[in-house]
Amino acid sequence: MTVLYFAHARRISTVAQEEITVTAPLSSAEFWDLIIRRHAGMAALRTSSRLARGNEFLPADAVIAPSDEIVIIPPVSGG
Amino acid sequence: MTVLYFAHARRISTVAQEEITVTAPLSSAEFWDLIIRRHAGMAALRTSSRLARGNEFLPADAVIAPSDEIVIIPPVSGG
Amino acid sequence: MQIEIIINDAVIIPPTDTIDSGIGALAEFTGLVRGEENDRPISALVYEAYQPMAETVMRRLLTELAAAHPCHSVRVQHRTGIIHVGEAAIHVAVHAKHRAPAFALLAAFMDRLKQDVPIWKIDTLPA
Amino acid sequence: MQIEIIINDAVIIPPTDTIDSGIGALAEFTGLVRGEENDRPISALVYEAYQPMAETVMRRLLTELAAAHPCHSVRVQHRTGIIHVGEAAIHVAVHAKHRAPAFALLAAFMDRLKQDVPIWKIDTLPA
Repeated sequence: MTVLYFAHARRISTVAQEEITVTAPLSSAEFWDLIIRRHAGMAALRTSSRLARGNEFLPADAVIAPSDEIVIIPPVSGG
Repeated sequence: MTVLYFAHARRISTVAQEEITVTAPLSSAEFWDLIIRRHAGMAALRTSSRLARGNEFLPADAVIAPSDEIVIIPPVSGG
Repeated sequence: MQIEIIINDAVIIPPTDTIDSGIGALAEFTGLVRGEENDRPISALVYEAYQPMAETVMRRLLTELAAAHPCHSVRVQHRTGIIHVGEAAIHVAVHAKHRAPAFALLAAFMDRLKQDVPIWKIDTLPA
Repeated sequence: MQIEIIINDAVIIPPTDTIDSGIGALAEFTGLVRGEENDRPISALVYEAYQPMAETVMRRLLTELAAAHPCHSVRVQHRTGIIHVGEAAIHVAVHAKHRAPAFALLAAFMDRLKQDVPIWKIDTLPA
């Protein structure tokens, strides 16, 4: 699984992108648990951020495959 | 009294401006009666047009003095 | 609120404004002459304004609207005379701190302009 | 509806569009960097975009909004990187037959942009 970090998420993770080996599909909740184990500061973004895959936001009940590229989208502030 | 005609009103009256001698104050209704006596075609604009004086629309109960400059404002269509 | 109103026969060329550091939003509207009027093809519209009253009424409308929608400045340019298809008859630029009052003032002004400001389409030139 | 989306570090210079004879209305919004952020003076904002997704989401939003507010074309230019006070972060131009759908689409797009499009102010540079 590839994880992309933008904006505040990247500031916390200190990486723009990382590979994480997972052996089974994950729920969103399991994904966040995993990310927070690696980067404790990401807990602060868990409720406010959304996840995306293939340029689309993930629905809450999405299943994340071990081969997916998942993007963490902190609250946006463009325009 | 000076009367100014714009747009469709000028097309009907065929003058941009004319002096009309009146000897006493007029109500709006009396003003229109007078204008329609001079330019029968102005009857078509009576209900749709407004009158103005000093760059302001005249209220319905305004009294028009013999020395006033009155502007006939057909329905506008700017922008 | 600063108000600038220009009504004349000149081609409308909106100037490049110097942007005050408090301005976060610029909302603009350009009204363009379309190639048909009442479903018939045309090459131009002819506009006429009763200039002093048009300016007075616009200024009062804008001042009234600014009470509800505080903005920093508004510039209205309305062209008169022959305006060909594709050319601008009006350009309105509203500068404000935030976008909501800029949009609200701009939209409300255009509605009121078309009810109350003595400017007329007096003729069409055929295509 | 034609949609053009440009997201990059370049200074925003809206092009002069050729006006189709069916277009009667051009509504535009420019978002400018103000001299303060959270009540503190700044000299610039720094924007970051997740470019492919930002473009995908904008395109879908605009297509959705066009169903309710039919317009002829929309062009969105969003700048990223360091943007100094008084410079444009975004410019949106909407061409339509009439002004009402142009205003409605423009205002709704700006609201949705600020909720759903992955673009961020990631930093401020002090004054």
